[in-house]
Amino acid sequence: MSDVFDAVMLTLLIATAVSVARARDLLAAVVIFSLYSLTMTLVWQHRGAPDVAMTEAAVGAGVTTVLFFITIARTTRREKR
Amino acid sequence: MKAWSLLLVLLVALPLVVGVVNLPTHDAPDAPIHTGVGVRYLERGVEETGNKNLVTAVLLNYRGFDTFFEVIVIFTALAAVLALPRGSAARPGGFPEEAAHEADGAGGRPAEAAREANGAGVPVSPVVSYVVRLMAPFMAMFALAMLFRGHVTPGGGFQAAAVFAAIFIALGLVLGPARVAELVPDDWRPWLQGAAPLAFALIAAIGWRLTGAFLGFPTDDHTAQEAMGLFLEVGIALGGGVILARLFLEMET
Amino acid sequence: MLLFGLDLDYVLVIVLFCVGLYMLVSKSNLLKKLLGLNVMETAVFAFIVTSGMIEGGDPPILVAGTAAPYASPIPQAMVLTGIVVAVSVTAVALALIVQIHAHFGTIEVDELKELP
Amino acid sequence: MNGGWAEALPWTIVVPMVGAVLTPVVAARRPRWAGAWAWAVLLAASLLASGLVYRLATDGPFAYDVGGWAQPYGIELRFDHFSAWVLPLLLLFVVIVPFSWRYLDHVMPDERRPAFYALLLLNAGGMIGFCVTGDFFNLFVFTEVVSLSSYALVAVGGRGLAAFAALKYLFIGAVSSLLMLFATAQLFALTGSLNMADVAGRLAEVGGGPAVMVAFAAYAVSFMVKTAMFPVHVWLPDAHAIAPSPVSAVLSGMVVKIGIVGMLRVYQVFFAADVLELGAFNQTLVWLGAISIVMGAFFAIFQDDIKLMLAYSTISNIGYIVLGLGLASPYAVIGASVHVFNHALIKATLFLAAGAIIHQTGLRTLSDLRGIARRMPQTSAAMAVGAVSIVGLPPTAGFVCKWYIALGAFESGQAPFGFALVFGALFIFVYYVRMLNAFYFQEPVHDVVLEAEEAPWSMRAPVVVLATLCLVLGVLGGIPLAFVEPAVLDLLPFWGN
Repeated sequence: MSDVFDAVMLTLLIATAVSVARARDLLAAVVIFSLYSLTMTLVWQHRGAPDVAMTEAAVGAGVTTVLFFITIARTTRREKR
Repeated sequence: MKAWSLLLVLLVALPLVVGVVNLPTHDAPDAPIHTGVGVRYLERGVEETGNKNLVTAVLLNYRGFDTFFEVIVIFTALAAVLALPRGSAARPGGFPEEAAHEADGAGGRPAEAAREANGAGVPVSPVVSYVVRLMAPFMAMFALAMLFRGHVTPGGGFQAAAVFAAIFIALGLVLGPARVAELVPDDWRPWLQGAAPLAFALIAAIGWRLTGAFLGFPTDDHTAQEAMGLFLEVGIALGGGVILARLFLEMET
Repeated sequence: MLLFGLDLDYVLVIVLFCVGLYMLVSKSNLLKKLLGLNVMETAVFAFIVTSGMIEGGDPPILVAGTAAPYASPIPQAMVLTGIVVAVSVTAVALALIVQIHAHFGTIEVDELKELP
Repeated sequence: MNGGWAEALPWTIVVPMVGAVLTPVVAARRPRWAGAWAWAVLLAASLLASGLVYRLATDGPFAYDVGGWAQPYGIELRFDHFSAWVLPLLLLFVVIVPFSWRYLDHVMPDERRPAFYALLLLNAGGMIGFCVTGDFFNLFVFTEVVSLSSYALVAVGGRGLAAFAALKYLFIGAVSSLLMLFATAQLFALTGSLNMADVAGRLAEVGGGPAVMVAFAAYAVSFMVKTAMFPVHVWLPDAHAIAPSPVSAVLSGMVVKIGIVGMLRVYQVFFAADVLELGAFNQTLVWLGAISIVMGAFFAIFQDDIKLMLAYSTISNIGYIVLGLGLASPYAVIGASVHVFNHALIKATLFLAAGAIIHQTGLRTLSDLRGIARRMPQTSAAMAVGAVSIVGLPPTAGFVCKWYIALGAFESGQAPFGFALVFGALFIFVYYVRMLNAFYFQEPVHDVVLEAEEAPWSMRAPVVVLATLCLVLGVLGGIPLAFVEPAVLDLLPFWGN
């Protein structure tokens, strides 16, 4: 069970990280990045670090994402090539 | 460009991989990390600090000095954002230093136009507004629970700070940043945003008086210890929350 | 998790680190670069948390219902500090990016370099 | 452990930090009070620091256990001969801050002053902490305080280009900090401890190996970025040139040195543990240092902007220090350690003098500033003293260190590098001669220069004081050399080679 969970999570981590890199729409990239952070949160919760998991969920996924949103609203949403 | 980037990444990756695969296996109970200084924290942490949550014990007691400067780091972020020039129009009369550099710096496209094109500033739907205002007190209670139970359960000052900031930010999105900024009176603001470092400095001085060591906690008096710890947590939650919220407000306006 | 004698968790962390580094060096968009930096930071935090794990361990919270072995509390405290530092750096970087956009009207490094 | 002047050790770090937090409070009504407040705080901190140096001079190195925890369970602060650098550092701040009072008039509106001075104090406090901490993770935290405030200080003066330079600095700096965190985590995984002395002991038991090597390399690269050595120097010129001049003086003179201090700390640990063969690494440092010297000097020659020229000259001087460390012979290392201080002094003189000229004229290129010495004789004279110092001509502060480093090169049988050093000095000579020639011997081309007035006294006094110190330390150059000698001789047996 644990191994299955690990395998799924680790795959998800790599998938989200690569999608952040590939997304052209910056808003989408930020949303995927928060998904990446949240996946990380689950992994840490699972591995005996609930404090870190909560902080990452609140600060890493929450506050950081909001700050990115504001910046995108004030700058641009498309990544040019 | 792409190829060079890949090459650089590989160049960095190789030594890192060599480094990590040669570390002791991380799960093993006899790894140095589980036989080093951590042993004492696990064995005597509760007795020495009164915190059942040893992460809190490490953060506030054993390595409180790190946490002191961690809250200084987020204060630095706020000072940094406040020190940056604001607005997009060049100041009439100008500052020579700036002008000398940037006289030829391409008259920027007005930011406002870009903003409208992105659809920012669209009014929030009434349902969202209602839900946010309804949720705010509950979120605040959740934050307080985290704050005051941080020594026995996961959570603590920083997590509470982030939730407090989230409340501010959510309200800011619904009511507009100006209304939220009014929640904190101008006279209090400089004190509140420095609450965390100031709490640390105060506790450090008190600890100095009580135990003779900077930031020392009286290990034999659990009540005093708990009170000091709680004071720090409240300071962190308050100061951290105000700073994170202020960062949002400064960037929004 | 061990595979072919390699500590897979650690290697995965390095992979994530490299994805972030690649974004940071190859992307032209400043926000994308900053996202890359954040991916790297999270990867390093994952490395630190992983290093403090123990086989079958509980969180280092000594209340009824948990039993030894416990995960090491120090790496967790380090990561908590690291997360706060990371969000501070991100906030400053975003404020700078807003300024750059307000002044030049673009946040693509390619275009910024071509300006006179 | 604790007791006596050692009690002042944590407060020396905390006073500037809390001073920074209180700056917005103090200056809530009158933003211009922030400058005076910052100056008072720095003065208080330097009093504490002189107490520390006094204790060091009488009793030798000492330590302080924060929170009273026995080591290695808490955080330890250590004050040794390399930490003594905090005193000159604070004194330089004390001179630079009054200069900034008037200078900021043309850089930012008054309402942003409290935030600016808060950043400056945080920067100072972070550097003090960095120099005295005896704990690897604490070192990382202080690095972040210093770096984050530096990024912001670069950007305070301008909009577009300044923000871009600051962001470039931020990206590179953040990666280097991350490498440092990674190395710290790796050392922790290897030894289970974060206290430097304890890590050294445990590493000796664990022995060497690829993981130890990678941790060392990660630290080395991280600190190289912070010092802006040759392959990773790209962030420095723009950032240092575009920052307001007092900030340039702080960044170029002091902030880049934390990389050197950090390197010395890591050396202390890894050499005490005796787990690595560092001959090859030292040789690399020697080469990179030599390349930095020549390259920095070479690019400086082609700059028309004075501050850009000074920024490139920083790269070349960092090259001298790194070369000295890499040579690993007593003379060279002593020379390099003292040059950390002397270069800070000289660079502060030059940047402040350049700042005074820019403030008075609004011009910043050599071709525009021709003939400025006629109208601003005192500032130009200070600039000339700084220039002579940095080239390393005899009666000035720069001479002693460079002479020691050159002696060290011959002493360790690496004569070619001694010649590289002399050659680099020649290059440097060329561009400073070009500057002095423009200032003193060319006809003014700009009307502003013809009407320029000497800077106000609050800007002139710091410049003159610093220039005088450059001369005084040239004569009394032996004092700092004698001061660091015991520390270097303690360290050297482990140095490899």
